[in-house]
Amino acid sequence: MKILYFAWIRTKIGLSEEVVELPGDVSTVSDLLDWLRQRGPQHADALEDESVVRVAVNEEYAQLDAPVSNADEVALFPPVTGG
Amino acid sequence: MKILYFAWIRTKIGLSEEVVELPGDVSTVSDLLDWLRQRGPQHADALEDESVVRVAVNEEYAQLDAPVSNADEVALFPPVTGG
Amino acid sequence: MIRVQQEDFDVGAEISNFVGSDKSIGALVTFVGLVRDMNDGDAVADMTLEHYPGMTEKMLEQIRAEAMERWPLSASLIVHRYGRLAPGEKIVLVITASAHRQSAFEANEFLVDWLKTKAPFWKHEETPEGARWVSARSSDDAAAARWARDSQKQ
Amino acid sequence: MIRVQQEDFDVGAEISNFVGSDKSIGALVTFVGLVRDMNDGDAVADMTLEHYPGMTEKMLEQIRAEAMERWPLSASLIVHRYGRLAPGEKIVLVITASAHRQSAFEANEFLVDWLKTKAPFWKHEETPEGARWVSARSSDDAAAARWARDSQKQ
Repeated sequence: MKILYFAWIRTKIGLSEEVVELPGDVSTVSDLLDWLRQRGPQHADALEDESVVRVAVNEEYAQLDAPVSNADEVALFPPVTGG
Repeated sequence: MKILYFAWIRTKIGLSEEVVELPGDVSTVSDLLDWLRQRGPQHADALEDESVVRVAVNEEYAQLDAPVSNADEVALFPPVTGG
Repeated sequence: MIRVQQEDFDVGAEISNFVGSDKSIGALVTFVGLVRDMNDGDAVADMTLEHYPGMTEKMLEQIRAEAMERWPLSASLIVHRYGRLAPGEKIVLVITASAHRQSAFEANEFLVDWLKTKAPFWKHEETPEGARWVSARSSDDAAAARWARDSQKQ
Repeated sequence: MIRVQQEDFDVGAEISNFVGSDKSIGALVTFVGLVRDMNDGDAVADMTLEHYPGMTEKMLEQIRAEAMERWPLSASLIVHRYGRLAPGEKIVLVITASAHRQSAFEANEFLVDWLKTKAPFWKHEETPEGARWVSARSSDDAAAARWARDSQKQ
Protein backbone atom coordinates (compact mmCIF):
# COMPACT_ATOMS: atom_id res chain seq x y z
CA MET A 1 0.00 0.00 0.00
CA LYS A 2 1.14 3.47 -0.84
CA ILE A 3 0.49 5.98 1.96
CA LEU A 4 0.71 9.74 1.44
CA TYR A 5 0.98 12.31 4.26
CA PHE A 6 0.17 16.01 3.93
CA ALA A 7 0.61 19.25 5.91
CA TRP A 8 1.43 18.84 9.62
CA ILE A 9 0.83 15.09 9.52
CA ARG A 10 3.62 14.97 6.92
CA THR A 11 5.97 17.15 8.98
CA LYS A 12 5.28 15.29 12.24
CA ILE A 13 5.92 11.89 10.66
CA GLY A 14 8.82 13.27 8.64
CA LEU A 15 7.75 11.47 5.46
CA SER A 16 5.65 12.60 2.52
CA GLU A 17 4.98 9.02 1.48
CA GLU A 18 5.83 5.44 2.25
CA VAL A 19 5.03 2.04 0.76
CA VAL A 20 4.01 -0.59 3.29
CA GLU A 21 2.96 -4.23 3.27
CA LEU A 22 -0.17 -4.61 5.39
CA PRO A 23 -0.49 -7.53 7.80
CA GLY A 24 -3.53 -9.75 7.15
CA ASP A 25 -5.57 -8.36 10.06
CA VAL A 26 -5.65 -4.79 8.67
CA SER A 27 -8.79 -4.53 6.59
CA THR A 28 -10.30 -1.10 7.33
CA VAL A 29 -9.13 2.51 7.63
CA SER A 30 -9.50 2.19 11.39
CA ASP A 31 -7.26 -0.90 11.47
CA LEU A 32 -4.74 0.94 9.30
CA LEU A 33 -4.56 3.90 11.70
CA ASP A 34 -4.07 1.54 14.68
CA TRP A 35 -1.33 -0.30 12.86
CA LEU A 36 0.44 2.90 11.74
CA ARG A 37 0.48 4.27 15.29
CA GLN A 38 2.57 1.24 16.27
CA ARG A 39 5.22 1.96 13.65
CA GLY A 40 6.97 4.53 15.87
CA PRO A 41 6.60 7.55 18.15
CA GLN A 42 6.30 10.03 15.25
CA HIS A 43 3.48 8.07 13.63
CA ALA A 44 1.82 7.70 17.04
CA ASP A 45 2.09 11.41 17.72
CA ALA A 46 0.87 12.55 14.29
CA LEU A 47 -2.13 10.23 14.26
CA GLU A 48 -3.00 10.44 17.95
CA ASP A 49 -6.13 12.60 17.63
CA GLU A 50 -8.37 10.97 15.04
CA SER A 51 -10.76 13.94 15.09
CA VAL A 52 -8.20 15.94 13.10
CA VAL A 53 -7.16 13.18 10.71
CA ARG A 54 -8.89 13.05 7.33
CA VAL A 55 -8.55 9.97 5.14
CA ALA A 56 -8.74 9.49 1.38
CA VAL A 57 -8.66 6.07 -0.25
CA ASN A 58 -7.77 6.20 -3.95
CA GLU A 59 -8.35 9.96 -4.02
CA GLU A 60 -11.84 9.84 -2.46
CA TYR A 61 -12.73 10.77 1.11
CA ALA A 62 -13.25 7.65 3.24
CA GLN A 63 -14.69 6.90 6.69
CA LEU A 64 -13.05 4.83 9.43
CA ASP A 65 -14.99 1.69 8.46
CA ALA A 66 -14.02 1.85 4.77
CA PRO A 67 -12.16 -1.27 3.53
CA VAL A 68 -8.49 -0.98 2.52
CA SER A 69 -6.07 -3.37 0.83
CA ASN A 70 -2.45 -3.41 -0.34
CA ALA A 71 -3.60 -2.25 -3.81
CA ASP A 72 -4.93 1.06 -2.49
CA GLU A 73 -3.39 4.51 -2.29
CA VAL A 74 -4.29 6.01 1.08
CA ALA A 75 -3.74 9.64 2.05
CA LEU A 76 -3.78 10.99 5.62
CA PHE A 77 -4.06 14.71 6.23
CA PRO A 78 -5.49 17.36 8.59
CA PRO A 79 -8.72 19.28 7.86
CA VAL A 80 -8.19 21.27 4.67
CA THR A 81 -7.60 25.03 4.59
CA GLY A 82 -7.70 25.99 0.91
CA GLY A 83 -9.97 28.38 -0.91
CA MET B 1 -42.57 73.11 -10.90
CA LYS B 2 -40.40 71.03 -13.23
CA ILE B 3 -41.89 67.61 -13.97
CA LEU B 4 -39.88 64.81 -15.61
CA TYR B 5 -41.39 61.71 -17.22
CA PHE B 6 -39.52 58.49 -17.93
CA ALA B 7 -40.00 55.23 -19.86
CA TRP B 8 -43.59 54.42 -20.92
CA ILE B 9 -45.01 57.29 -18.85
CA ARG B 10 -42.86 59.57 -21.02
CA THR B 11 -43.95 57.94 -24.29
CA LYS B 12 -47.64 57.87 -23.33
CA ILE B 13 -47.64 61.54 -22.35
CA GLY B 14 -45.41 62.44 -25.30
CA LEU B 15 -43.20 64.70 -23.20
CA SER B 16 -39.94 64.10 -21.37
CA GLU B 17 -40.43 67.15 -19.20
CA GLU B 18 -42.68 70.13 -18.66
CA VAL B 19 -42.67 73.18 -16.38
CA VAL B 20 -46.01 73.90 -14.73
CA GLU B 21 -47.45 76.47 -12.32
CA LEU B 22 -49.35 74.62 -9.57
CA PRO B 23 -52.73 75.92 -8.44
CA GLY B 24 -52.90 76.73 -4.74
CA ASP B 25 -54.85 73.59 -3.78
CA VAL B 26 -52.10 71.21 -4.95
CA SER B 27 -49.94 70.52 -1.93
CA THR B 28 -49.09 66.79 -2.02
CA VAL B 29 -47.93 64.20 -4.57
CA SER B 30 -51.45 62.80 -4.58
CA ASP B 31 -52.95 66.23 -5.39
CA LEU B 32 -50.38 66.65 -8.15
CA LEU B 33 -51.32 63.33 -9.79
CA ASP B 34 -55.03 64.27 -9.66
CA TRP B 35 -54.30 67.64 -11.19
CA LEU B 36 -52.06 66.20 -13.94
CA ARG B 37 -54.72 63.66 -14.96
CA GLN B 38 -56.99 66.62 -15.77
CA ARG B 39 -54.46 68.17 -18.14
CA GLY B 40 -55.51 65.92 -21.03
CA PRO B 41 -56.28 62.37 -22.15
CA GLN B 42 -52.61 61.38 -22.52
CA HIS B 43 -51.80 62.46 -18.97
CA ALA B 44 -54.96 60.72 -17.76
CA ASP B 45 -54.03 57.49 -19.54
CA ALA B 46 -50.38 57.46 -18.47
CA LEU B 47 -51.15 58.13 -14.81
CA GLU B 48 -54.38 56.11 -14.56
CA ASP B 49 -53.02 53.18 -12.54
CA GLU B 50 -51.20 54.64 -9.53
CA SER B 51 -49.89 51.21 -8.55
CA VAL B 52 -47.40 51.42 -11.43
CA VAL B 53 -46.42 55.06 -10.98
CA ARG B 54 -43.31 55.81 -8.94
CA VAL B 55 -42.61 59.34 -7.76
CA ALA B 56 -39.38 61.16 -6.92
CA VAL B 57 -39.32 64.66 -5.42
CA ASN B 58 -35.96 66.38 -5.82
CA GLU B 59 -34.31 63.08 -6.81
CA GLU B 60 -35.57 61.13 -3.77
CA TYR B 61 -38.37 58.57 -3.77
CA ALA B 62 -41.58 60.07 -2.31
CA GLN B 63 -44.92 58.68 -1.16
CA LEU B 64 -48.38 59.97 -2.15
CA ASP B 65 -48.67 62.12 0.97
CA ALA B 66 -45.33 63.89 0.50
CA PRO B 67 -45.59 67.68 0.20
CA VAL B 68 -44.76 69.37 -3.12
CA SER B 69 -44.38 73.00 -4.16
CA ASN B 70 -43.53 74.98 -7.29
CA ALA B 71 -39.86 75.00 -6.29
CA ASP B 72 -39.58 71.19 -6.54
CA GLU B 73 -38.42 68.91 -9.33
CA VAL B 74 -40.81 65.96 -9.53
CA ALA B 75 -40.21 62.84 -11.61
CA LEU B 76 -42.89 60.28 -12.54
CA PHE B 77 -41.89 56.89 -13.85
CA PRO B 78 -42.88 53.20 -13.90
CA PRO B 79 -41.23 50.57 -11.64
CA VAL B 80 -37.55 50.43 -12.51
CA THR B 81 -35.96 47.62 -14.53
CA GLY B 82 -32.21 48.27 -14.39
CA GLY B 83 -29.43 46.10 -13.01
CA MET C 1 -17.15 54.54 -5.91
CA ILE C 2 -20.01 54.68 -8.38
CA ARG C 3 -20.11 55.53 -12.07
CA VAL C 4 -22.96 55.87 -14.56
CA GLN C 5 -21.68 55.77 -18.12
CA GLN C 6 -22.51 54.95 -21.72
CA GLU C 7 -19.21 53.24 -22.57
CA ASP C 8 -18.26 49.65 -21.79
CA PHE C 9 -16.04 48.75 -18.82
CA ASP C 10 -13.12 46.32 -18.48
CA VAL C 11 -13.77 43.97 -15.54
CA GLY C 12 -10.12 42.95 -15.11
CA ALA C 13 -8.91 46.57 -15.07
CA GLU C 14 -11.69 47.59 -12.68
CA ILE C 15 -10.73 44.79 -10.27
CA SER C 16 -7.01 45.71 -10.41
CA ASN C 17 -7.70 49.39 -9.75
CA PHE C 18 -10.12 48.41 -7.05
CA VAL C 19 -7.74 46.15 -5.12
CA GLY C 20 -4.73 48.41 -5.65
CA SER C 21 -2.20 47.74 -2.91
CA ASP C 22 -4.77 46.80 -0.25
CA LYS C 23 -3.48 43.56 1.26
CA SER C 24 -6.23 43.30 3.86
CA ILE C 25 -8.68 41.99 1.25
CA GLY C 26 -9.30 38.25 1.55
CA ALA C 27 -12.42 37.95 -0.60
CA LEU C 28 -13.54 39.85 -3.66
CA VAL C 29 -16.95 39.24 -5.23
CA THR C 30 -17.88 40.59 -8.65
CA PHE C 31 -21.30 40.64 -10.29
CA VAL C 32 -21.65 41.39 -13.99
CA GLY C 33 -25.11 41.75 -15.55
CA LEU C 34 -25.29 41.16 -19.30
CA VAL C 35 -27.89 41.70 -22.03
CA ARG C 36 -29.44 38.33 -22.89
CA ASP C 37 -30.56 37.50 -26.42
CA MET C 38 -33.83 36.12 -25.03
CA ASN C 39 -36.30 37.65 -22.56
CA ASP C 40 -39.73 36.36 -21.58
CA GLY C 41 -39.59 33.91 -24.47
CA ASP C 42 -38.77 36.43 -27.22
CA ALA C 43 -35.54 37.08 -29.08
CA VAL C 44 -34.02 40.43 -28.16
CA ALA C 45 -32.25 42.24 -31.00
CA ASP C 46 -31.24 45.34 -29.12
CA MET C 47 -31.86 47.10 -25.85
CA THR C 48 -31.85 50.72 -24.73
CA LEU C 49 -31.42 51.68 -21.11
CA GLU C 50 -33.02 54.97 -20.11
CA HIS C 51 -32.06 56.56 -16.82
CA TYR C 52 -32.68 59.65 -14.71
CA PRO C 53 -29.37 61.54 -14.67
CA GLY C 54 -28.75 63.07 -11.27
CA MET C 55 -31.10 60.87 -9.30
CA THR C 56 -29.33 57.74 -10.56
CA GLU C 57 -25.93 58.82 -9.25
CA LYS C 58 -27.45 60.05 -5.99
CA MET C 59 -29.29 56.78 -5.35
CA LEU C 60 -26.29 54.62 -6.25
CA GLU C 61 -24.07 56.60 -3.88
CA GLN C 62 -26.67 56.32 -1.10
CA ILE C 63 -26.99 52.57 -1.40
CA ARG C 64 -23.25 52.08 -1.66
CA ALA C 65 -22.85 54.05 1.58
CA GLU C 66 -25.52 51.88 3.20
CA ALA C 67 -23.69 48.69 2.17
CA MET C 68 -20.40 50.07 3.55
CA GLU C 69 -22.15 50.78 6.84
CA ARG C 70 -23.94 47.42 7.10
CA TRP C 71 -20.99 45.18 6.21
CA PRO C 72 -17.26 45.45 7.08
CA LEU C 73 -16.18 46.10 3.48
CA SER C 74 -12.73 47.24 2.40
CA ALA C 75 -14.30 48.87 -0.66
CA SER C 76 -17.18 48.65 -3.11
CA LEU C 77 -17.78 49.77 -6.67
CA ILE C 78 -20.90 50.12 -8.82
CA VAL C 79 -20.67 50.87 -12.55
CA HIS C 80 -23.96 51.03 -14.49
CA ARG C 81 -24.29 51.71 -18.22
CA TYR C 82 -27.10 53.44 -20.09
CA GLY C 83 -27.94 53.88 -23.80
CA ARG C 84 -28.10 51.32 -26.58
CA LEU C 85 -26.75 47.83 -25.81
CA ALA C 86 -26.60 44.68 -27.91
CA PRO C 87 -27.07 41.12 -26.57
CA GLY C 88 -23.87 39.93 -24.89
CA GLU C 89 -22.91 43.44 -23.80
CA LYS C 90 -22.26 44.23 -20.16
CA ILE C 91 -24.85 46.36 -18.33
CA VAL C 92 -23.69 46.59 -14.75
CA LEU C 93 -20.69 45.79 -12.55
CA VAL C 94 -20.77 45.46 -8.76
CA ILE C 95 -17.56 44.71 -6.86
CA THR C 96 -17.38 44.17 -3.11
CA ALA C 97 -14.28 43.29 -1.11
CA SER C 98 -13.81 42.29 2.49
CA ALA C 99 -11.44 40.41 4.75
CA HIS C 100 -13.85 37.44 4.71
CA ARG C 101 -16.16 36.08 2.05
CA GLN C 102 -19.52 36.22 3.81
CA SER C 103 -19.59 40.03 3.92
CA ALA C 104 -18.40 40.33 0.34
CA PHE C 105 -21.10 37.95 -0.94
CA GLU C 106 -23.93 39.41 1.15
CA ALA C 107 -23.13 43.04 0.35
CA ASN C 108 -22.87 42.22 -3.34
CA GLU C 109 -26.28 40.52 -3.42
CA PHE C 110 -27.75 43.39 -1.43
CA LEU C 111 -26.46 45.93 -3.97
CA VAL C 112 -27.64 43.94 -6.98
CA ASP C 113 -31.10 43.32 -5.49
CA TRP C 114 -31.33 46.99 -4.71
CA LEU C 115 -30.22 48.08 -8.19
CA LYS C 116 -32.94 45.92 -9.75
CA THR C 117 -35.73 47.47 -7.69
CA LYS C 118 -34.71 51.06 -6.86
CA ALA C 119 -32.13 52.48 -9.28
CA PRO C 120 -33.92 54.68 -11.85
CA PHE C 121 -33.17 52.73 -15.04
CA TRP C 122 -35.70 51.39 -17.57
CA LYS C 123 -35.06 48.78 -20.22
CA HIS C 124 -36.64 49.09 -23.64
CA GLU C 125 -36.09 46.11 -25.92
CA GLU C 126 -36.58 45.38 -29.59
CA THR C 127 -37.97 41.95 -30.47
CA PRO C 128 -39.52 40.40 -33.61
CA GLU C 129 -42.88 41.12 -31.91
CA GLY C 130 -42.02 44.82 -31.79
CA ALA C 131 -40.41 47.17 -29.29
CA ARG C 132 -41.52 47.07 -25.64
CA TRP C 133 -40.71 48.36 -22.19
CA VAL C 134 -39.52 45.56 -19.92
CA SER C 135 -41.84 44.93 -16.96
CA ALA C 136 -40.60 44.88 -13.39
CA ARG C 137 -40.53 41.40 -11.83
CA SER C 138 -42.23 40.69 -8.53
CA SER C 139 -39.41 38.20 -7.83
CA ASP C 140 -37.02 41.16 -7.78
CA ASP C 141 -39.16 42.91 -5.18
CA ALA C 142 -39.17 39.74 -3.09
CA ALA C 143 -35.37 39.49 -3.34
CA ALA C 144 -34.94 43.12 -2.28
CA ALA C 145 -37.33 42.67 0.64
CA ARG C 146 -34.83 40.26 2.25
CA TRP C 147 -32.66 43.23 3.17
CA ALA C 148 -35.31 45.46 4.74
CA ARG C 149 -34.50 46.86 8.17
CA ASP C 150 -36.88 48.23 10.75
CA SER C 151 -34.98 51.48 10.71
CA GLN C 152 -35.69 51.94 7.02
CA LYS C 153 -38.91 52.50 5.20
CA GLN C 154 -39.57 51.46 1.62
CA MET D 1 -13.65 23.71 -16.31
CA ILE D 2 -11.20 23.39 -13.45
CA ARG D 3 -7.47 24.13 -13.25
CA VAL D 4 -4.91 23.66 -10.49
CA GLN D 5 -1.79 25.70 -11.17
CA GLN D 6 1.19 27.46 -9.63
CA GLU D 7 1.06 30.57 -11.87
CA ASP D 8 -1.19 33.60 -11.39
CA PHE D 9 -4.38 34.07 -13.42
CA ASP D 10 -5.88 37.14 -15.15
CA VAL D 11 -9.46 37.60 -13.98
CA GLY D 12 -10.50 39.77 -16.94
CA ALA D 13 -9.11 37.32 -19.49
CA GLU D 14 -10.69 34.36 -17.67
CA ILE D 15 -14.10 36.08 -17.72
CA SER D 16 -13.80 36.94 -21.44
CA ASN D 17 -12.83 33.37 -22.38
CA PHE D 18 -15.55 32.09 -20.14
CA VAL D 19 -18.39 34.15 -21.62
CA GLY D 20 -17.14 33.78 -25.21
CA SER D 21 -20.06 34.24 -27.57
CA ASP D 22 -22.71 32.90 -25.19
CA LYS D 23 -25.50 35.50 -25.26
CA SER D 24 -27.81 33.54 -22.98
CA ILE D 25 -25.83 34.64 -19.89
CA GLY D 26 -27.61 37.33 -17.89
CA ALA D 27 -25.62 37.13 -14.66
CA LEU D 28 -21.98 36.32 -14.01
CA VAL D 29 -20.61 36.04 -10.49
CA THR D 30 -16.89 35.92 -9.75
CA PHE D 31 -15.19 35.11 -6.47
CA VAL D 32 -11.48 35.84 -5.98
CA GLY D 33 -9.74 34.73 -2.79
CA LEU D 34 -6.55 36.62 -1.92
CA VAL D 35 -3.70 36.20 0.56
CA ARG D 36 -4.23 38.67 3.43
CA ASP D 37 -1.31 40.29 5.20
CA MET D 38 -2.94 39.49 8.57
CA ASN D 39 -4.42 36.24 9.89
CA ASP D 40 -5.64 35.49 13.41
CA GLY D 41 -4.02 38.72 14.59
CA ASP D 42 -0.55 38.07 13.20
CA ALA D 43 1.23 39.63 10.23
CA VAL D 44 1.70 37.14 7.40
CA ALA D 45 4.93 37.52 5.43
CA ASP D 46 4.43 34.65 3.03
CA MET D 47 2.21 31.65 2.49
CA THR D 48 2.71 28.26 0.91
CA LEU D 49 -0.22 26.20 -0.31
CA GLU D 50 0.34 22.47 -0.28
CA HIS D 51 -2.04 20.23 -2.22
CA TYR D 52 -2.66 16.60 -3.14
CA PRO D 53 -2.11 16.41 -6.90
CA GLY D 54 -4.60 14.08 -8.52
CA MET D 55 -7.17 14.10 -5.74
CA THR D 56 -7.42 17.90 -5.94
CA GLU D 57 -8.36 17.90 -9.62
CA LYS D 58 -10.71 14.97 -9.15
CA MET D 59 -12.55 16.63 -6.24
CA LEU D 60 -12.80 20.00 -8.00
CA GLU D 61 -14.26 18.37 -11.10
CA GLN D 62 -16.75 16.39 -8.97
CA ILE D 63 -18.02 19.44 -7.15
CA ARG D 64 -18.18 21.50 -10.31
CA ALA D 65 -20.34 18.77 -11.86
CA GLU D 66 -22.56 18.79 -8.79
CA ALA D 67 -23.06 22.57 -9.05
CA MET D 68 -23.91 22.26 -12.75
CA GLU D 69 -26.50 19.64 -11.86
CA ARG D 70 -28.04 21.54 -8.92
CA TRP D 71 -28.31 24.97 -10.61
CA PRO D 72 -29.20 25.94 -14.19
CA LEU D 73 -25.73 27.26 -14.99
CA SER D 74 -24.48 28.20 -18.43
CA ALA D 75 -20.95 27.45 -17.29
CA SER D 76 -18.64 27.40 -14.28
CA LEU D 77 -14.90 27.66 -13.74
CA ILE D 78 -12.62 26.93 -10.78
CA VAL D 79 -8.94 27.91 -10.81
CA HIS D 80 -6.93 27.20 -7.65
CA ARG D 81 -3.25 27.97 -7.17
CA TYR D 82 -0.65 26.17 -5.07
CA GLY D 83 2.94 26.93 -4.02
CA ARG D 84 4.42 30.07 -2.51
CA LEU D 85 2.20 33.17 -2.44
CA ALA D 86 2.81 36.65 -1.05
CA PRO D 87 0.14 38.84 0.62
CA GLY D 88 -2.07 40.46 -2.03
CA GLU D 89 -1.66 37.53 -4.43
CA LYS D 90 -4.69 35.71 -5.78
CA ILE D 91 -5.31 32.18 -4.52
CA VAL D 92 -8.54 31.02 -6.10
CA LEU D 93 -11.03 32.06 -8.78
CA VAL D 94 -14.60 30.78 -9.05
CA ILE D 95 -16.83 31.97 -11.91
CA THR D 96 -20.47 30.97 -12.32
CA ALA D 97 -22.83 32.20 -15.03
CA SER D 98 -26.54 31.77 -15.50
CA ALA D 99 -29.53 33.39 -17.20
CA HIS D 100 -30.57 34.84 -13.82
CA ARG D 101 -28.59 36.07 -10.85
CA GLN D 102 -29.93 33.86 -8.06
CA SER D 103 -28.46 30.68 -9.52
CA ALA D 104 -25.14 32.33 -10.29
CA PHE D 105 -24.80 33.68 -6.71
CA GLU D 106 -25.95 30.48 -5.00
CA ALA D 107 -23.77 28.16 -7.07
CA ASN D 108 -20.77 30.41 -6.52
CA GLU D 109 -21.20 30.43 -2.73
CA PHE D 110 -21.74 26.67 -2.79
CA LEU D 111 -18.46 26.13 -4.67
CA VAL D 112 -16.47 28.48 -2.43
CA ASP D 113 -17.89 26.95 0.78
CA TRP D 114 -17.06 23.52 -0.56
CA LEU D 115 -13.52 24.50 -1.56
CA LYS D 116 -12.84 25.77 1.95
CA THR D 117 -13.91 22.53 3.60
CA LYS D 118 -13.22 19.67 1.17
CA ALA D 119 -10.60 20.55 -1.45
CA PRO D 120 -7.25 19.02 -0.38
CA PHE D 121 -5.20 22.20 0.10
CA TRP D 122 -3.32 23.25 3.24
CA LYS D 123 -2.00 26.72 4.04
CA HIS D 124 1.33 27.19 5.78
CA GLU D 125 2.12 30.75 6.74
CA GLU D 126 5.18 32.61 7.94
CA THR D 127 4.65 35.17 10.67
CA PRO D 128 6.94 37.06 13.10
CA GLU D 129 5.91 34.39 15.65
CA GLY D 130 7.27 31.66 13.37
CA ALA D 131 5.88 29.43 10.65
CA ARG D 132 2.60 27.60 11.26
CA TRP D 133 -0.06 25.51 9.58
CA VAL D 134 -3.34 27.38 9.33
CA SER D 135 -6.17 25.76 11.32
CA ALA D 136 -9.51 24.89 9.77
CA ARG D 137 -12.36 27.14 10.90
CA SER D 138 -15.57 25.72 12.31
CA SER D 139 -17.40 28.66 10.67
CA ASP D 140 -16.35 27.20 7.32
CA ASP D 141 -17.88 23.83 8.24
CA ALA D 142 -21.08 25.59 9.24
CA ALA D 143 -21.18 27.47 5.93
CA ALA D 144 -20.66 24.25 3.96
CA ALA D 145 -23.38 22.47 5.95
CA ARG D 146 -25.97 24.84 4.44
CA TRP D 147 -25.69 22.94 1.17
CA ALA D 148 -26.06 19.39 2.50
CA ARG D 149 -28.65 17.22 0.77
CA ASP D 150 -30.30 14.10 2.11
CA SER D 151 -29.08 12.19 -0.91
CA GLN D 152 -25.47 12.98 -0.03
CA LYS D 153 -23.35 11.93 2.86
CA GLN D 154 -20.54 14.07 4.21
